[in-house]
Amino acid sequence: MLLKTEALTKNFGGLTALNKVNFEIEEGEIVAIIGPNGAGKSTFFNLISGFYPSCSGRISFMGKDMTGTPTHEFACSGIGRTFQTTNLFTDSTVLDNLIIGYRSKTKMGMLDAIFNTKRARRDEGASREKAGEILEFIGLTEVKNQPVGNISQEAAKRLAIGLALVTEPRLLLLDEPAAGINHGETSELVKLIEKIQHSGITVCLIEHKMQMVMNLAHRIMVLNYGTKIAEGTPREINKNDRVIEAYLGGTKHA
Amino acid sequence: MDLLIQQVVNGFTLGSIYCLVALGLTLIYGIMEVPNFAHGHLYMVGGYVTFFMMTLYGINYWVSGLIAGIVLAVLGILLERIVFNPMRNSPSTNKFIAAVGAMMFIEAVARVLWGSDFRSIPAIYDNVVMIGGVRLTEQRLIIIAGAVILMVALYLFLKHTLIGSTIEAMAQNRDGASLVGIDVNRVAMLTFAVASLLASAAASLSGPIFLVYPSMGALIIMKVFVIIVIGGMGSIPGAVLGSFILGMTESLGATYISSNYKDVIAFAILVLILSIKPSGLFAKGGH
Amino acid sequence: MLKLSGINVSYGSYLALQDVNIEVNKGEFVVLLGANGAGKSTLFRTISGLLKPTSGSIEFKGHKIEQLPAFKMVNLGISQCLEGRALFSHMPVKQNLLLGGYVRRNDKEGIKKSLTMVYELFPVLKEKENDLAGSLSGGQQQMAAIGRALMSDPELLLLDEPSIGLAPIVVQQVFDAVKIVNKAGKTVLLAEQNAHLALKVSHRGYVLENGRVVMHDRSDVLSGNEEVKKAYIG
Amino acid sequence: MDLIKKMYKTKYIAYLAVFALAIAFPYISPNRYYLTVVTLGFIYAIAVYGLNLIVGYLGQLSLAQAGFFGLGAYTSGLLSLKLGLSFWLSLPIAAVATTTVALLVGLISFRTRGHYFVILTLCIGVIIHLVIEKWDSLTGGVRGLIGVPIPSSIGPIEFKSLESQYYLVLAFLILTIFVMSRIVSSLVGRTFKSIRNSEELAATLGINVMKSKLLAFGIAAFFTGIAGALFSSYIRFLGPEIAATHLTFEFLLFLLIGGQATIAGPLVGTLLASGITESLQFMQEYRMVVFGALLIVIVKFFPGGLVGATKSLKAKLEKRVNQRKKSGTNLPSKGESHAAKNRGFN
Repeated sequence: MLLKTEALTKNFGGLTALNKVNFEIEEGEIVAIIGPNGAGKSTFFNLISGFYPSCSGRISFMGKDMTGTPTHEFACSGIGRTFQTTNLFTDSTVLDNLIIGYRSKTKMGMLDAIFNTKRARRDEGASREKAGEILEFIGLTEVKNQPVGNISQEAAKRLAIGLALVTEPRLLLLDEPAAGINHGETSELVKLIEKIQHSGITVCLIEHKMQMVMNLAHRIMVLNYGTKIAEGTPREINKNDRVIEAYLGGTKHA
Repeated sequence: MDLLIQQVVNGFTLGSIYCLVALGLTLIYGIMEVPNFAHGHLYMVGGYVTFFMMTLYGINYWVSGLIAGIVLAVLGILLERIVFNPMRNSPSTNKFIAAVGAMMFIEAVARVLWGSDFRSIPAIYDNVVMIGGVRLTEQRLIIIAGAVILMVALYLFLKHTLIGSTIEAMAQNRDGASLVGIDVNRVAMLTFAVASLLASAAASLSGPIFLVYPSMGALIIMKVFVIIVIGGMGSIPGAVLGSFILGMTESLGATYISSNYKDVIAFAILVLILSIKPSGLFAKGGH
Repeated sequence: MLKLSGINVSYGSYLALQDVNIEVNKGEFVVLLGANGAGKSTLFRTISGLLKPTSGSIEFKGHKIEQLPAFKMVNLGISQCLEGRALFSHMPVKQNLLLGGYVRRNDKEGIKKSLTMVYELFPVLKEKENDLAGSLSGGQQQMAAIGRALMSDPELLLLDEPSIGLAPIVVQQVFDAVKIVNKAGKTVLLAEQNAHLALKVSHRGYVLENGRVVMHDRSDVLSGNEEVKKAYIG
Repeated sequence: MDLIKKMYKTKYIAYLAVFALAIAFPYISPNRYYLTVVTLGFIYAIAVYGLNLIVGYLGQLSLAQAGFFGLGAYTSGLLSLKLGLSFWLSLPIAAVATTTVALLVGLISFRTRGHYFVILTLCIGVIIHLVIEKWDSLTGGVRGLIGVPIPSSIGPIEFKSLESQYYLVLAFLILTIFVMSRIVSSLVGRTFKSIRNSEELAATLGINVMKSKLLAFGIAAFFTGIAGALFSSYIRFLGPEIAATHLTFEFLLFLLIGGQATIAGPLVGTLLASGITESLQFMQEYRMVVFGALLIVIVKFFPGGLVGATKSLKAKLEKRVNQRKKSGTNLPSKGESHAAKNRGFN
């Protein structure tokens, strides 16, 4: 088991955004989290990526207790993530984004920088190499010297995934990767996600596009009002009454 | 015991002055999301206008204060139009720096025009009254009473008039304010006018006791920053509470700890508070 | 009544809306369907003047309005509820509603009438009129937002995803109320992801995908459409 | 490829020319007064380089810098006056002491964000200033410290003359610029810039934001401390006003005039601003009036400062030249015109 949450809970003021969620992610699978808007999906992501501290409950990753560790430790332990609103370093180029993404794997410090030591040059080289490798993987080599503001929305989505990949994660969390891109681009994205899984990285995604989720995911967790209301294979979820109710509001078939 | 009561009253006087300045600063912060560095300097200019109205033109103290208030309201509006409105969409650091620029500018103009001398607004209410065995000058009572009246007036204006409530509405949700048809530019000007008027009133009230000089703005603005950080930026009750806490601490601290370091006390409190609670004592979250 | 022709909106180099043409007639209830990120909110913010289009025109009752600032729209008769509601959360409900009538502040009688009307539409707001808007439940907040928008006595009501984060039963209530408002003569343009319910209450619908209008038709036709079913109904 | 080589060559020649000018300055300076002004400008520039790292590269508006400058100056001044330490010992001690205090300050202030950070650092600056002013028995209070000794000679090299002190300061300035340019062009500097861009994103990429911030803060304070120590042995009189926030604001102005987040900016801005005001005596009275207004104009219209403005002008010219070259064969592609628009936008 790669990631495990036990009774994970988060309150904002008086509002319980996530309520005692138990969930497990196995190594190598693609898991999807679905649910109506405001169901707590992003909150769940923010907790398991260490972006917010949880209020109660436990998170363990590869057997290690991660509860209460700072954000950057999550990334260093191998959890990479993207954001719903594509989050990039907007005043740098595509390549520079990826280079900084590899920073946590490099060791050079201030003195290395000042004296331009062997280690500094080696780290610099390794970062560029890794960035190039990822560029190739996400298919953005051609625009590598473009400022991020100049690339298309779809390329920006790829870059955001690339930025998470460059940290060499074991588990990749994708928050609505297909929001705002069209049909053709979505199927390209599906291919990319499958490619990521084949390269040995476990993927967990939040997505609204049902068709995509049903095709891609091995397992689905459904959240509603911060609680887990169902979990299972796409086929099981499709038939689950509680899920249909949550989505359609009582009337089963229109 | 008498000394203690005396110092408590002094603390109240000081707190009243801080409060009038802090209220304006917190109102401006609410709608602009930028601590207005130049706010203390509006207080300073208010002091000078009152002083010159009285000494040059021989105008009555109260009328001078009123004229200063109006002049400052206009200055406040100009400041909003020339500096803050054009910077509205800039990064917050840039807004901050622009405010610093405005501050340097106003102080420098004051120095050029009026020199660096200390001046004192002529005191007309310097009789001493005895209340419960404590000796008080009338002016101190006037400061406290004046501040309380202005605070109540501000409260009524904000809570019980539709125009006043637009200020709060804009602070709470700028988009929401636009959507109900509130002209956010006009509200911004109104807020600067009200805030500057309050600062000017603080200077007119305190002028006969404290002196008037070009750098008086720089010191009070930092004290008032401390206050709104303690009270939560943008919070009105927080500003009132923070003002009196600081006024009292300074007054008692100067007597019982060290008068030499009394100005350090305010800043030390702030460092202490923010070391323990990085988002301020009464933070609403955010920012 | 409202006519958008060839609207383009971009953020930097990202084209959020491309050549959008939409028309809403007086008295109609029109729904705008689209997934997250399809451009619904962008479109609404453009109509209400919070965003400026890069090209194209918006006409309201024959006047070009695309360059007007947001606060002037209310005077013309367009009132909007934003996604996220944009309430004044530290103010009592009643104060929120009264501010909704800000543009007719000299018409004391009219405001009183509108307030009564809003309270009739959403009795719970009357009960909670002295509570802070931020303390209400999600559904009540949505009602307060709609109520506030109605206080300016608009001719056109824009509603951006009122169903977000609400329980199905509450969504039903909200939609029923909007239906009543529409029947009372107010034109409504509603943006929704929740196609199922929205198509039930509306007359016509537009489907927005990646910033383009890909389909528009009568609501009953749309709800029978296989593609729409697949994409928005599940 | 050729173009790039040529560009490097012109840059190289430009650097050499500036360096030669700096070396020759004491001999071509029309009078001793200019030499004093430029030396002082260099000292301030070292401090402004520190501020540049924090404000320009890390994106945090710290207003405690004059406090650190004063701390460095007083530490070095007191050590040499009261303990008779040589400048060569008091300078490094001052730099280390300033860094240590700064790290403590950073530990507290970097837990806060946004406006709280700005106000907190401002208040810490004020505390340092007030303590220097009030601690009469140690610092001489408002009277200040008089007669800080000049740097003792190293072997045959003496620092009695203005020229020799100029070269001493120049050496430290070059060292500062060298270290700063190495840092900002390395991965360490990229880390700072990423934090400026988005702290959240940097943290989710595994960057220890707090550690990086402290590092930048520490380096900045180190050089500010050196600048303070140089100031004390050069001016030889210390008053509490060198730690006042006014000086922080002036540093900030120098930085913005020159251009934040550039390597040449701090030097250009400091020399220009301090040089002009010092040489035009009639400006003295109106100096701050002009500076205040200038600060507003700069942040509004030229947030990149002089160096930034020159860079974007150069980019524009290059683009025009390139387009003219291309227009013979084909029209500029759509992507390019888009790119141009975007750059203007940022």
